[in-house]
Amino acid sequence: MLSRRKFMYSAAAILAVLTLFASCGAKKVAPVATGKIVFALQSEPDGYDPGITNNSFASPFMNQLFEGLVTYNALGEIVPGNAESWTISPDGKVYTFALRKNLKWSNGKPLTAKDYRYSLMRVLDPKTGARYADMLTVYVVGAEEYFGGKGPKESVGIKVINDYSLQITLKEPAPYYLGILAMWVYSPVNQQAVEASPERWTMDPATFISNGPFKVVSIKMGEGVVLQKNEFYWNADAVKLAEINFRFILEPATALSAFEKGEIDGFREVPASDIPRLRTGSDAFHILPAFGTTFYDVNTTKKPYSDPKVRRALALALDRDELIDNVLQAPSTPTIALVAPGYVFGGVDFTEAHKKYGFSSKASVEEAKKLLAEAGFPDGKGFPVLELSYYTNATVKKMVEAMQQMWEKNLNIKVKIKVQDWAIYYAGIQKLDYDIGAMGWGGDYLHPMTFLQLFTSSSTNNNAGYKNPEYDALVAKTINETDPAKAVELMHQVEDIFVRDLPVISLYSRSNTIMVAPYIKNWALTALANLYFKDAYIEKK
Amino acid sequence: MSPVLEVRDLVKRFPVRGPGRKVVHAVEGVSFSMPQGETLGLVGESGCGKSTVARSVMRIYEPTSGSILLDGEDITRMGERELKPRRKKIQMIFQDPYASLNARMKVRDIVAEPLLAHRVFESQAGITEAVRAMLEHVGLGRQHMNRYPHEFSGGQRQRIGIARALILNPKVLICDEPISALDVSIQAQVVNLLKSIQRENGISYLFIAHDLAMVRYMSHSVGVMYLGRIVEKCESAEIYWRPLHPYTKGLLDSIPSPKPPRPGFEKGASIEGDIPSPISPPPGCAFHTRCRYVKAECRETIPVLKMVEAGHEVACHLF
Amino acid sequence: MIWYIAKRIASMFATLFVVVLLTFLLMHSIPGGPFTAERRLPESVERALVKKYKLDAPLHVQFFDYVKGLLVFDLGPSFKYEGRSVNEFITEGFPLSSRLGLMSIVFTLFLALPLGSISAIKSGKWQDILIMFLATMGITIPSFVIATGLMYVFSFRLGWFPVFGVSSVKGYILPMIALSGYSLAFITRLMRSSLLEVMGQDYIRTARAKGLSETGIVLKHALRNALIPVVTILGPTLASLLTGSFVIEKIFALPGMGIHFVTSIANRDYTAIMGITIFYATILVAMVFIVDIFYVMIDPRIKLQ
Amino acid sequence: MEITAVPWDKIDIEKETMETIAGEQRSFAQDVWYRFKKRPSAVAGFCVVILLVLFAVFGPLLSRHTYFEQNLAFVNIPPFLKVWKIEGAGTPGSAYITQNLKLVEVSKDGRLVAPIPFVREDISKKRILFDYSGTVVAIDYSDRAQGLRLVGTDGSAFLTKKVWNGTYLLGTDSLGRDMLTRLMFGARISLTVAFIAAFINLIIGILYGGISGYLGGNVDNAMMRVVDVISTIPLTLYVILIMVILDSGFLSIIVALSSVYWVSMARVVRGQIMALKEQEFVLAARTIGTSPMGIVMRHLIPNSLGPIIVTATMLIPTAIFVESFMSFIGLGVSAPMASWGTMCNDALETMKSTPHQLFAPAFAICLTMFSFNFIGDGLRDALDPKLRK
Amino acid sequence: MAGLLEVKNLTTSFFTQNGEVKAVRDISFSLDQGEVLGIVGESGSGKSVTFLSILGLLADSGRVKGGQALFNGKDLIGAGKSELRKIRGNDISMIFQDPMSSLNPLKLIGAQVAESLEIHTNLGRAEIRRKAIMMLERVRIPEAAKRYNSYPHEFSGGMRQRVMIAMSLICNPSLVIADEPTTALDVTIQDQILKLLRELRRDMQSAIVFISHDLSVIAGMCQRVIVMYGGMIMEEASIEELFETPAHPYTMGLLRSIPVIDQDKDSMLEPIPGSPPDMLAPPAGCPFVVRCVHARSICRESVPPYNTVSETHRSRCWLWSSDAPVSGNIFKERGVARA
Repeated sequence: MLSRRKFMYSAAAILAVLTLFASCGAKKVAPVATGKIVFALQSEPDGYDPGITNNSFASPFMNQLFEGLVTYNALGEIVPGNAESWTISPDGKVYTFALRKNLKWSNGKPLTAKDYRYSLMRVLDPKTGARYADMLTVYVVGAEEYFGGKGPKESVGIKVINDYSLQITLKEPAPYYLGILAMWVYSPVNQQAVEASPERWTMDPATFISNGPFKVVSIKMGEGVVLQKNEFYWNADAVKLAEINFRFILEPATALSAFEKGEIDGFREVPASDIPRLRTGSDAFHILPAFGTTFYDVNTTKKPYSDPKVRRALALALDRDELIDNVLQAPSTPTIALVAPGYVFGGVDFTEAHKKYGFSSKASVEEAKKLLAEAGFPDGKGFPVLELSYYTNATVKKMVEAMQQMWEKNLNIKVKIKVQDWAIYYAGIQKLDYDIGAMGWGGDYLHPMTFLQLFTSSSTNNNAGYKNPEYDALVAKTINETDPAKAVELMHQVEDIFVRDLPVISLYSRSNTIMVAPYIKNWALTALANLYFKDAYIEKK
Repeated sequence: MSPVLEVRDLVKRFPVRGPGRKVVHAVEGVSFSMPQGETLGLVGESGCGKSTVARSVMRIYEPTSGSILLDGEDITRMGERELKPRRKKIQMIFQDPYASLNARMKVRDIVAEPLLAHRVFESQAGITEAVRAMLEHVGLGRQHMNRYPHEFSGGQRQRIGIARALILNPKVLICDEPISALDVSIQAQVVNLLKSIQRENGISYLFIAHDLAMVRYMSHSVGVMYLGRIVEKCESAEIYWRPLHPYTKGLLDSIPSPKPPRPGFEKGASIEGDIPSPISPPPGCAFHTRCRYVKAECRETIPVLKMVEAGHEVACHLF
Repeated sequence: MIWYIAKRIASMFATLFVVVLLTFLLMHSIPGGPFTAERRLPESVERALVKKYKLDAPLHVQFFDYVKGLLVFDLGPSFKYEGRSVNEFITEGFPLSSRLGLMSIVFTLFLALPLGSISAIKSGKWQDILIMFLATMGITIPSFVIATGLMYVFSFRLGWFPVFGVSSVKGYILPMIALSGYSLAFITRLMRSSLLEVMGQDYIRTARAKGLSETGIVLKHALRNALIPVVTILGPTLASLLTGSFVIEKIFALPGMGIHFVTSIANRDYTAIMGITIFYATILVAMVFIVDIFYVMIDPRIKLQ
Repeated sequence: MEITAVPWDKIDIEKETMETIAGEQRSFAQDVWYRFKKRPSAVAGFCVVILLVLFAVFGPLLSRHTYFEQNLAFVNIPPFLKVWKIEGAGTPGSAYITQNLKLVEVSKDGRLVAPIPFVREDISKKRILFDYSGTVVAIDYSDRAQGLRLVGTDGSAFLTKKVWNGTYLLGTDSLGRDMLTRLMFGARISLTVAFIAAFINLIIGILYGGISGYLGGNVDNAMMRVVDVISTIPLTLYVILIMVILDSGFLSIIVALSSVYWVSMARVVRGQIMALKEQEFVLAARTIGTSPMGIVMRHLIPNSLGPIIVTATMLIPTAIFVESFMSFIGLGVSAPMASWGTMCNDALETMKSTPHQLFAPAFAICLTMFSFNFIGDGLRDALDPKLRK
Repeated sequence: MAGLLEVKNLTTSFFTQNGEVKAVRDISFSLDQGEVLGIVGESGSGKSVTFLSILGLLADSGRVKGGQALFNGKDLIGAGKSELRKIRGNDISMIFQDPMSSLNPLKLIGAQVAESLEIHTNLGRAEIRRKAIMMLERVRIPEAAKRYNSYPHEFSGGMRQRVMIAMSLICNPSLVIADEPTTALDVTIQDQILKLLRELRRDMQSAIVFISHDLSVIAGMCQRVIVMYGGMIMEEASIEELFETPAHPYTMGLLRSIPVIDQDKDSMLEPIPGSPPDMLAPPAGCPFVVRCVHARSICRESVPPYNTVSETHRSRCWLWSSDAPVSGNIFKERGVARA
C-alpha cells in the first residue's frame, strides 16, 4: 500500500511535470507581456547585495535580479546563464567560461569577464563582509590566503582571459562545483555602482544595477520591493512579466487571507494547519520537493550520546509517520539518512539507495530498546534526563513535544524540553552545550555533498561534534574524484557511515509549499527553493 | 520658677518650589515662655504662623533659627534619638479630629501607641489598664476600646486625641486649634476637659485658636500673631479690656456680637482688606497695609515687641 | 517659565543618557551577536565582520563612539540589514506608525470621552453597565485577538477593507481600531471615574443652583475638569501609540517601526536596539513634557514650576 | 392626646448612654467585606476566581485524561463534531472528518472510537478512500462549493448531525491532548504565577515606593528617575537577559515579572505615602516618638492599602498575560506543561483551522481578567475612605 | 400677605450603604417677602439639606420623601426639572459655604458671574458683561473690569465669597439662601462679608435665608431664627425672643456653652453633654432627649408637637405642652414667675 505521504510526493512530482508542459505550450500561445503580479514574502532579507548576503530570504530577489555564469531551469537542472558554454580541464580543476556576447547591465552598459573578476575579488575582500566568502575560499586556488591577508591578489585563481572568457582554477576538483557557481555569491556586481556607494548601492533603485531578467524600481524598507523587466537582459525577449511586486507579509495567516481575497497573487510558506484544507480546496496550492532535511543534532561529545547505539536507539524510537502526518501535517518524506531526494544521476535518484538501510517510518521500539540495553541502559534504567532543546518556533515546539512523549514512552527515559531564543540557542549548540537540539539543513547546491560535507571534522556547521577520520577521508576522496559515477559510489559510502554512526537524528526530507494564482503560468520553484519568474506569464482570466 | 517651655526668636521659613528661591515667611522671630501649670494662648487668623510655631516646637518642622528650651534643655537641634525621651514631656493635640486618628487602628491601640513607643509597660495587661484609666479620664469607657475611630463623633474623637497626648503624663501640651473643627455644643466639653485636667495635673498648655473669646477664656496670657510675628502679648484679661495694637482692636471689633444689635446701633469699623501673602510680606510693619493709623515709619521699619506697661508688650510704632 | 523648561530639558537629557547607558550594557550582556544568523559563518568571515563594525574595540570605546554619533543624530549602521542605517529604520517606519498612532489617538479620544461621559452621567443605568462591560472587554482582550477578529470579519468575510497594507485610506481603519482597543477602553474608564468625581464637586452644585441644565453642566463645567487626569496619561499613551505596535504591524503587514522593537532584539541588531529604544525614550519624555505644558493650558492653577 | 401622669417623670440621663455608640461593631475587614458585598459584579468576580481556583486544584483529579498524554490519532478535534452517519455498511455508525482529512469513528454519544483505516486517495475523482469495517467510504472534495463530504460507494453523501465531543469535552490540541485537562493544569500555573508575581511586586513596590515617598526630596527624585528609566527600556531585553542567567522555568518567569512590574506599584505606593505623610495622624505618631519604621508600617502602609490592593489586583491579569509572552520567547514552564498563555500562543498560528484551541484558553484568560477587574473595581469602592461612614 | 415660601412637612432621607439617614424630618415653616430668616444648627442637623431639597439639589443618594415647598404658591417639590431650573439662579439663588470649592477652578470669575444671566435672560453679550462687572463692583471687588478675567485661585477667600455673592444676586432673585457663607473665613474677613451682606440687603428686595451654626453671626443678620436639631425644627422665634427667652433646652444649652469675650475665666462653661444623635437610628421621641437635662419619659416616646410660646415664637419641647406639669418645669416656672 502506498502511503499517503508518498502519494502526496508523487502528486507534487506530477504537478512539476505539468508545470513543465505548461512552459512547453507557452511558446504557442502568445503571452501577455504586460503582466504585473504581487507576491508576498514572509520576511525581509538582511540585504540585497549578492556579494554579501547569505540570507535565504534574499533568494527571490537574487534569482530575479542577478544571473551568474550558470543558472537553473524549472526542473532544477543547471543550465548556462551568462556563460554560453564552458570547459573543464581533465583534472577537474580549471573551469573556462565563454560569456555571452550580448551581456549588459540593467543600465545598458556592457558586462564582461572583468566584471566577474571584480565581483569575485570583492567577495574575497574582508572589508566587504561577504557572508558566503567561504564558497570561494574553500574552492578557488589562492582565495583563502588572499582572504586571510596571507596571499597576493594575483595568485587567486580567477583570471580574465579576454572580455568574454573567464577562467577559474580550483584547489581540488569538486564534482559539484557548477552547483556552487550557481549560487548568488558568484553573481556579478557593477563596479561603478558599488564603488560609488559601497554600503548603500542596493538601497536606491537608481544605483541598484543588476544583470538578471528584472531590475529594481522601488525599494521600501519593511514594505516591499518592486521589480520591473530588465530590457537589457540578454534573454529579455523571453521575459513576459512586466512587474513583480514583492511585498513583505510577516504573518502567514495574513498572507493566506490576502491571497484568498485576491489582494496578492502568491506567497511562500503556507501555514501547516491549513495545508489539508488547501490541498483539497484550492488549485493554487502546490507542494514541491525541497532539497533539505530536518534533523536533530546530537551532542556526540557527551555521554551517553557519544555511543552510536544510544543515538540509533533514539532515532529508531521515533514514529516518523505520526510526526509527519499528525504533528507536522506538511507533506514530507521520512528518512533516517542525511541526503534529501532531488539529485538524480543516471536516471536514479541518489536516495533510492536509502532502501538498503531497511528503515521503517514507524517506530521500531523493540530494536530501539535492545540497542539501549546494549548501551547499558536496559529499559531506560540509569539513562540521564535527556535535554531536548529547540528555538522559539511554534512548529518545532509541537515536534519536540511529540518526540518527548515517544522517547519517554518507547524507551522509558526522562526527557526535558528546553526552549531559547534563536541567538542564544544557536550559540549554545555551537558551543556543544546541549544534549539534543532541533536543526536541519537546506542544500546550497543540488548535490549530495552539500549535506555530506556537514559532518566532516572541519565543517563549521558540524554542531554535533562528530569526528570520524574515516568519514573525513572519504569526503576528501569524493571531492577529488572527477568521475561522477565513482563520486556517487563514494558518496553512498559516506552516507553508509553516517547511517551507521548517526551523528544526528534525521526525521524527514522537507518540501516547499507555495500558493500561486492559477492564472500565473510557468513560474518555477526549484528544490533549492529558488523561485524564478523569468519565464512566467499571466494567462488571461 | 523657670518656665517649662521657652521659645526664643523662633524663625521658620519654607522654601517655595520653583525659580527665584522664594520662601514662605511662616514664623519670623517668635519668643515666649510658658510657666508651669499655666496656659499661653496664641491667636491669629489663618496663615499667621500659629500652627507653624506649634509644629516647630514639636520638632515636626525643623526651625530655621532660634531655640526651643524644654525644661531648660535646648531641644532645637537634637537628633531624633536624643529627642525621643524628651518627647514624653511635651505632647500635642491636633485640629482635625478625623485626620488626626489613624482610621486603621482601634482606639486602644491609638491611645497605647505612646506607651509602646517609649516602652513604659512591659506587660500587655499594664498597657490595657493604663489605656482604660486614661479613657475614663476623658469620659470614655471600656466599651470604646475596641472600636475604630470612624465610629465616634467629632467630640469623642478629640477626647481620644487628648487621651493619647496625656497618657505619657507630659508637662506641656500643645493644643493646635483643638476645638475649631467641633460643633458649638461640643467645644465646651473639650474646653472644660482641658481646664479640669490642668487643674488636676498642673500641666502647661500652649493653646492655639482663631477664636479670641475662647483663647481669652482658656489662657492666662495671650499672644496675638499677625504674619509670623507676635504683635501683642499680655495677660488674658487685658487683651479684651485694653487692647493696644490696632490689629488686636480690629480683631476684637470683628467678632460678631452674640446678642442681636440694638436698632440704629452699628458696630465699630473693622479691618479692611486682605491678609498679605507670607511669601512676600509687606516691608516694615506687616499690618501697615490694613492699619488705620499707618505712619511713614510703619512702611519702613519693622516694629519690635516692647514692654509698654507691666506685662503688656506690643509691637507697634504708635507706642 | 524659561527656567522651568531649561530644567526639564536638562533632566530629560539626563534620563535619556541613563537609558542609553543601561540599554547599551544590557544589550551587550545578552548572548548572541548580530552575526548569529541561520547558519554559522566561517570564523574568518566572522572576524572580518567584527572588525568591520568595530565590535572588537573595548566596550567603553564602543559606547563613546556611539554617543558621539548620537550627538549628531547618527544612530549608526544596522548590523543586521546590510546598507541600512538605523536612522532609516525610523525615517522609513515612523511616518506610517505615527500616522496610524495619531489616527488612533484621535479615534480613541473621539470615542472614549463621550462614552466615558455617558457612562458617568448614566451611572448605574444600563448605558453605564453596557459601556463599562465593553471597556472591560477592551482591556481584557489582547490586541492580537482584536486585530485578527477584525480582519476576519471586515476584510475576509465582508470585504469592506483590504486585508493588509495601507495603499488606500481604507487600509488604516482596521489597524487603527485594533491599535486603539486598549487605550480606548482605558481612557473610557478613566473618563468615567474622573467625571463622576467632578460631578460630586461643590462647583457643580453651584452651577446647578444657577439653573444650568445637566447637559450644560457637563459641557461647560465638568468636562474640562474631568479631562485633567486623562491628560496625565495621554503622554505615555501617545508615545506608545506613535511608535507603533509589533502585533498590529505584523498582522496587518504594515511597514511601521513597531515591528523593529521586537525583531531588532531577536536579531541582536545592536545599533537598531539602541536606536529604537532611544527614539522611543525620547518620544516618551518629549510627550510627557508636551502634556505637562498642555496641562497649563487647561488648568490655570498650575504654573510651570 | 391622652397623656397620663407617668410620661412626665424626669429621667436621668447617664453618661454611659450618652456616649453609647450605635450599631454593631465592625472591624476594618468586616467593613470592607460589607461594602464589597453590595456590588454584584464584584461578588460575581470573586466567585469566579474561587471557582477558577477550585477548577485548578480539584479539576485534574476528576479528569480521565492527563495534561501530557498525547493521542496523535486524535489531533485537533473540536468540542463540537459534525458527524456523518454511515449507512448501508455492515454495521452502521458515524464518522468525523478531521482537520487533516482523516476519518474517525464516533459513537452515538459522541465518543471517539478509533481512526478508520486509510485506503488510498483517488486523485482523479478527488476522493480519499477509507475502509470502514469492510465498506469503502470516501471523503469527497470534488465540489468546492459544498466543501468536504463523506460519500458511500454509490457517491451519495451521508447525512450529518452535530454532536458534542464525548471523549474530549473541549476538544484536543494539536498533539491530541485533552484541552479541558490542560486548561485545568494551565490554571494552576497561570494563577500561581500571577499570584506570586503580584505578591512579589507588592512587596518590592511597597518597599521602594515607601522609601521614596517617605524620605522625599532628592532621594525621592533620584529613585523616581530610576523608575522612569526602567519603564523606558524594552521588556524583551530584560527578559532575554534573565533567560540567559536563570534558565527557563517557573522561577525565571517570576523574576522577570517581578523585575519590571513593581514600577507601577512603586508609583502608586509613593503617591499614597506622599499624600498621607503630612496627615495629622502621622504627625501625631512622630510627636509621640514612634520610629520611622513604625510610622511606615503601622500608619502609612495600612492607610494606603486601598489603592495598593487595587493595583495588586490589576497586576494579576497583567502577570497572566505577560507570562504568555515570556513563555513564547522561551521563559515559560517547560513542555508539556502549559499555562493559559502558552496555550493561546500555540493555538495562534492555527487559529483559522482550529479555533477551539485558541478560544478555550483565551476565554479563560478573559474570564480571569474580567473577574479581577470587577474585584478591583469593587475593592476600590469598598476601600475608599471617602465612602466610609 | 401671602408667604414667599411655605414649607410643609418636608421629609428628606439619604439612602446610604449603611441604611437610611433621616436628615430632615417633617419640618414646616414659612418665609415672607423680603424677610431675613436665620437657620441655626450643628452639622448634620439638616439645615442645609432642607434647602437643597427644596431646590432639587440633593446628592444622588438623597430623596425627598414627602411634604411641600410652596414658592409663590407653586410647589417646588413636585415641580419638573426644567421648571425648577427656571427658578434656580433666577428666583432663588444660593451662596455656598466654601468659596474655594464652590467656584469652578478652570473658569474665569467673570464668566461664572455672568452665567446666570446667560441662562435666564436673553441679553446680549456686551450687556451681560456690563451687568456682571457692575455686580462685581457692587460686591466691592476692586478693578472689577480687570478682575473679570481672573481665575478663582488668583483670589483670596474673602474675594471669592464676594464673587459668590455677586453670582447669587445678579438675577435679582426674590430669595437668596446663604448656606454658612462665612464659616470658612477668618474673623476679620467674615466681618467684612457680613457687613457687605447687610449693606446689600438694604438695597435689595430679596428675602434671605441665612444658614449658620454660629448664633452670633445670625444675631447680627436676621429678624427671625429657626433652631434645628436632629433633622427637626426645635424652636422658632424672633431674634430678640430667642436670645432673651429661649424656649428650648437645646437653644438654652447652645447659648450657655460658648464663652463670651468677657467671660469670667474661672467660671466653667456649661456644655451640652453627650454627642449629636446618629441619624441612621435617631431616638424615637425628641432627638435631643439623650442630652437633655430636663428630659421626661414622654420625650423618649414621642416627638413633641410645635408648642406656641408667643405669637412669633414656637418651641418643639414637651415642656411647653399644655399638659406639661408646672412644677420642675423650667419654662413654666419661669413663665409663672414672669407673669
